[in-house]
Amino acid sequence: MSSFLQNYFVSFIAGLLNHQPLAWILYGIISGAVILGVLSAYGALAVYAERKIMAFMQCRLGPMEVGPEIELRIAGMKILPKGWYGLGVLIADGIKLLGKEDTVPAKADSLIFKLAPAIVFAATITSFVVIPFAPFFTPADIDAGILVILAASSIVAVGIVMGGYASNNKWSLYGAIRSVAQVVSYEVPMGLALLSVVMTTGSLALADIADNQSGWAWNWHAFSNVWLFIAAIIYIISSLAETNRTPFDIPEAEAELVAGYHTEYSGMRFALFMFAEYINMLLVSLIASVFFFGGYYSGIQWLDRYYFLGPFVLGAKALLLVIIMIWLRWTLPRFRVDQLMTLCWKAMLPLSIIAFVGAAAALFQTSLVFAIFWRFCILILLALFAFEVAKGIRTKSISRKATE
Amino acid sequence: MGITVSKTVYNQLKTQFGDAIGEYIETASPFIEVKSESIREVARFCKELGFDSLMCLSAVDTKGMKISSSPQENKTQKPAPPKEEIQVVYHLNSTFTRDKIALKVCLDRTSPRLPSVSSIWGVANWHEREAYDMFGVIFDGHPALSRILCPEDWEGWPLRKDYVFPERYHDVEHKRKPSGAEFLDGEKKQ
Amino acid sequence: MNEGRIEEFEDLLHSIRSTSTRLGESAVAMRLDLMLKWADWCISTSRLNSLWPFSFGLACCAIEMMATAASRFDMDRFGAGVFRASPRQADLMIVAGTVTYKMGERVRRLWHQMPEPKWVIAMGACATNGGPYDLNGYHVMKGVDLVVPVDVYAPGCPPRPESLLNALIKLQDNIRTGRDRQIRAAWERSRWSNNTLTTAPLTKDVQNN
Amino acid sequence: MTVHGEELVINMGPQHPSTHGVLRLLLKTDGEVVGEALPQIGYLHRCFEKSAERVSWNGVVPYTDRMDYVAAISNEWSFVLAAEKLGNATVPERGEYCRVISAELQRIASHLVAFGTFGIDMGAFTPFLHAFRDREKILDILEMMSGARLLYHYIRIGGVMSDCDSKICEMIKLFIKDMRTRLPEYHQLLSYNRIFIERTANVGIITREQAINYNITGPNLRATGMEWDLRKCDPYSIYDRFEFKIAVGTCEHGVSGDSWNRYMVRLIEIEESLKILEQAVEQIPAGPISAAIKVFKPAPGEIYARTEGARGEIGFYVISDGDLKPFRVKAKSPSFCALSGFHEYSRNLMIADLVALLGSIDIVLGEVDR
Repeated sequence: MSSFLQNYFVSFIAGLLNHQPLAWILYGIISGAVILGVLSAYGALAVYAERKIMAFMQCRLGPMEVGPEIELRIAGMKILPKGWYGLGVLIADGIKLLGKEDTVPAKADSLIFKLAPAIVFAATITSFVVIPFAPFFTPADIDAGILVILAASSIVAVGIVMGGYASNNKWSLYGAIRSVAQVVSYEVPMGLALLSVVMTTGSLALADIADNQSGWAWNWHAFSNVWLFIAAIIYIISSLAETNRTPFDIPEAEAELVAGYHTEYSGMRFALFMFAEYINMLLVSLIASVFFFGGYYSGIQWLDRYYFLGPFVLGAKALLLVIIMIWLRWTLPRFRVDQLMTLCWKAMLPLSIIAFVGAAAALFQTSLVFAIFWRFCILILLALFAFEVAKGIRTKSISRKATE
Repeated sequence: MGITVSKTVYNQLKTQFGDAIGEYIETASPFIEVKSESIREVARFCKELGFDSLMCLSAVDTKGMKISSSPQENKTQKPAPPKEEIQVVYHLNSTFTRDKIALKVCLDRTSPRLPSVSSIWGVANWHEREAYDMFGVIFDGHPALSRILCPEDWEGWPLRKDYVFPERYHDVEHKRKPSGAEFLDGEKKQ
Repeated sequence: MNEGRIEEFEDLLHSIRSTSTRLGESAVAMRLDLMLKWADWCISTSRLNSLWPFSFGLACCAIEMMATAASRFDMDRFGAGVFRASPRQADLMIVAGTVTYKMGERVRRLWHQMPEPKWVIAMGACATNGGPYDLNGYHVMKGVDLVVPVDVYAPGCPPRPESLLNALIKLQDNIRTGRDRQIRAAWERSRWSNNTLTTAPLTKDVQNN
Repeated sequence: MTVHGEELVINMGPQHPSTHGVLRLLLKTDGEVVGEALPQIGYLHRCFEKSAERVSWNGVVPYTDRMDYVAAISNEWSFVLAAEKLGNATVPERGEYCRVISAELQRIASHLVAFGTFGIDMGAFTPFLHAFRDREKILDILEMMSGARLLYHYIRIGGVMSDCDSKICEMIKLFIKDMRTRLPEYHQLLSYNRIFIERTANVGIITREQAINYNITGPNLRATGMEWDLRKCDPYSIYDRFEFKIAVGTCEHGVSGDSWNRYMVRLIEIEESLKILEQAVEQIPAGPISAAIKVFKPAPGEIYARTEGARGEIGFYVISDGDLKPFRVKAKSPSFCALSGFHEYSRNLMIADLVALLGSIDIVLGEVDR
């Protein structure tokens, strides 16, 4: 059912061309181009968002003067002031990086060095084809979609190792080694967290998983069951490690490894690495939304009739998670390598196993009493969190009042 | 306080080492003269006395000094310039009693050489390397006596009074000549 | 030193331009030239709006450089706020502080590691001509332009953040008008561009990098 | 079971984001563990001692500024103190107060830089900018006092350059009030962050014996629990008039002498400096700010004078031969001493810990190489 739109589209083209395989190829090219275009726009915007959010967190303004020196007025109304809030950096950074000299260190393994960013980028992009963007629309509706995602995200690590090794730079090598250790470790709790959902749903296809969460927001996996709530948190934490974001950014830890595995990369190759990182952020956020936060369902039952809202709902959820990732990056310090491993193997892995077993147990208890009880547990957890936050805000406001 | 402490320490040192200890010279900050051969033993003894930290180790080149910094014994005489020599001064501090003393060793200017105290105070290691780098003072028994601030291939002892500045270092001119004519010409031609 | 490290893209532009002039004053050539001008404008505008500085502090001026990047002055407003620790990813080297002979060859080396196009701002009196260490500094290089080409000099000891911002804006103007290439070419013709401090094989203690 | 592979020699610096300048560390690593870290210095050797021999007594002061450029006034004071002791110059009361005010402001500014850069070393970028935002306020005050933002040349032989008038005092009072509310924010942001504590507590321990052996002074020594502050232990100027505590390592997290305690001592010292500032601004008497010295020409003699700078004991060994220029000036800088034992206390740390150790020692390379 979920591939209804896709089949409709292909048969439409096949009808026009009277050639079935060609229609599939054309469909692949078109959907790939659309995804790539959307992702490019997103990548540029994410860099801009990161710079702006970072600046606001640091009492700065961020890019301001970088843009057209004329105001944007629409019907006499001033929409954007001079400099357009620095929106020009979106384009400027891109063109500049394209025009930079493309250096390959003299003693580097040239072929692998050049291949690495492409592999990282391609592997990141690949996963997008199995994401269900709307009901009845998944670019490539594969039954084992989750396996594609897990496989592709492992290939990213291979690309990073290739880049770090081929650079012939000791700091890069360190970054590469750290990256492998990190990704290999964090895939275990991450996989278990995803498996809990797969078990609950009974399907490996992402569209089925999303469809399982239709209706009101408490049907979302994260809120349906306390075990899956824990799994969701574990997934979000390990996805930070997966994307090399603070506090897990040890493969490119600037204070320790200069720039980590991409120390020797310049120009477009570096841009590809950076681009892949931001896209990866979006990817893990999309997966988190699909698996735990209702996918393309808005959580309001009567809104879900409007299928065209699907991509926007999913996008909004994912972007919210991306913004949280940016927020975390500019707040938290970074872990040390061994602490990262300790956290993974001694805290997150046991917790994810517990969540997995719990989710399995919850499958047998489908009565209303239990359904209410699990959600009550989640409410308590959320309330505890809110209390902590409120405490923090209160101390801050007290200290502010003391000034006045 | 400082002066009396120095005096008692001087007396202790004098009884312990005899001839190796030179004069006790009283200035704004008094110091004790020590013969160069026995500086390590004296230093070790001072550490046992409680002077557990070496605040500063400095070398001085007295060439060209107009009037000696130590007060003249005979006030009626015209103040005379001191002997041309290299001095190494140790400023010690006690973290228990909060006392300070200073030891001074005078060395021959042509081949300054004395035992190292880096085994007694860890900090002396780098201070001695610096003294070697700047004055060419050789510390016997130092674990790795090499230049510390200047590059390895630097010539001369920069802080000696008769040091002549190099013309150029590795082909980079030391005194900057008026900016290269060809540079300006090139800009005009463009 | 002159290893012909000019960007391939610009080479391409020049070759197309020369072909177009060879074609004569045809309408196609004029249209092409206009397009190339527009492309040139696009590229230079992008470059000047995205000058990523190299986080490379030498001395006192580095503190002021940090202050320039920090909240009150905020270099990021001009798109120059992404400090990269790796020379490969930086466009702009701000030589913030005194360059000594020991450091000079490293500065040159880092400059070589930066990919073209690259620019240098000499920040402060020391980087300009030795500053307060001009007379008695036996170990101080009298200006960083003895080893790397300098685009803009920021005066002051240390320059105020405003002064550094001014230098940045000057540099942007230079890139806009194409003057930066003239400066670079003039420096490469000068006698400073090849001295043995930087062209000689590196001494032993540097090689184990 | 342990596996030992080949040793990897790796160069950290002279250009590296966390070496705080142009320090070069030669690391011999086995995987992530650093067996030995040998500091190589001299990349910023600016010939201070040679220059000082060739300029007038007052002309040395700007050069001392450039030694420890993060806390310039402490250096000036140390040299000026030595010169004044040699030349028997007296400083008027108000001048002393101006000196205390400027030095304490400078100490806070320096510790704020240390706080911020240590945050960057630990991967937290935001505290750095918050610290610099507050530092700008201090710079405003110091700029009103001296006319410069970073290197002041404010303390002259016999007094200070310009007055700390009532308007500046008002600004300082406002600043004190402001800063007292900022400190809890800093603690919230960094000091008591779980990850930060994990990273710094029990890491890079400098024992008291090591500290005394390598003559480490200032916050780094006090973090080992030792109450050693020259403002109390060897009082100079008018510090005996103010009530303040010597900040020592609290050991709230970790053991004494580790990175977290070294970091914390600095933040406590900011509070103590605020106390001194508060009292100084209240007590400041009327009168001249500087003794009228036309030509400073001290009698022949030699002296070692020391003050408590932001990084520890700054000492100047000055020899005069009765000339208009000092005959020899030797500067003893706390960072130089702290770095000289680095190979010893950096043994068997991980690379990330090495960064924590180096950041918490808070060196300034201008002072190490001079």
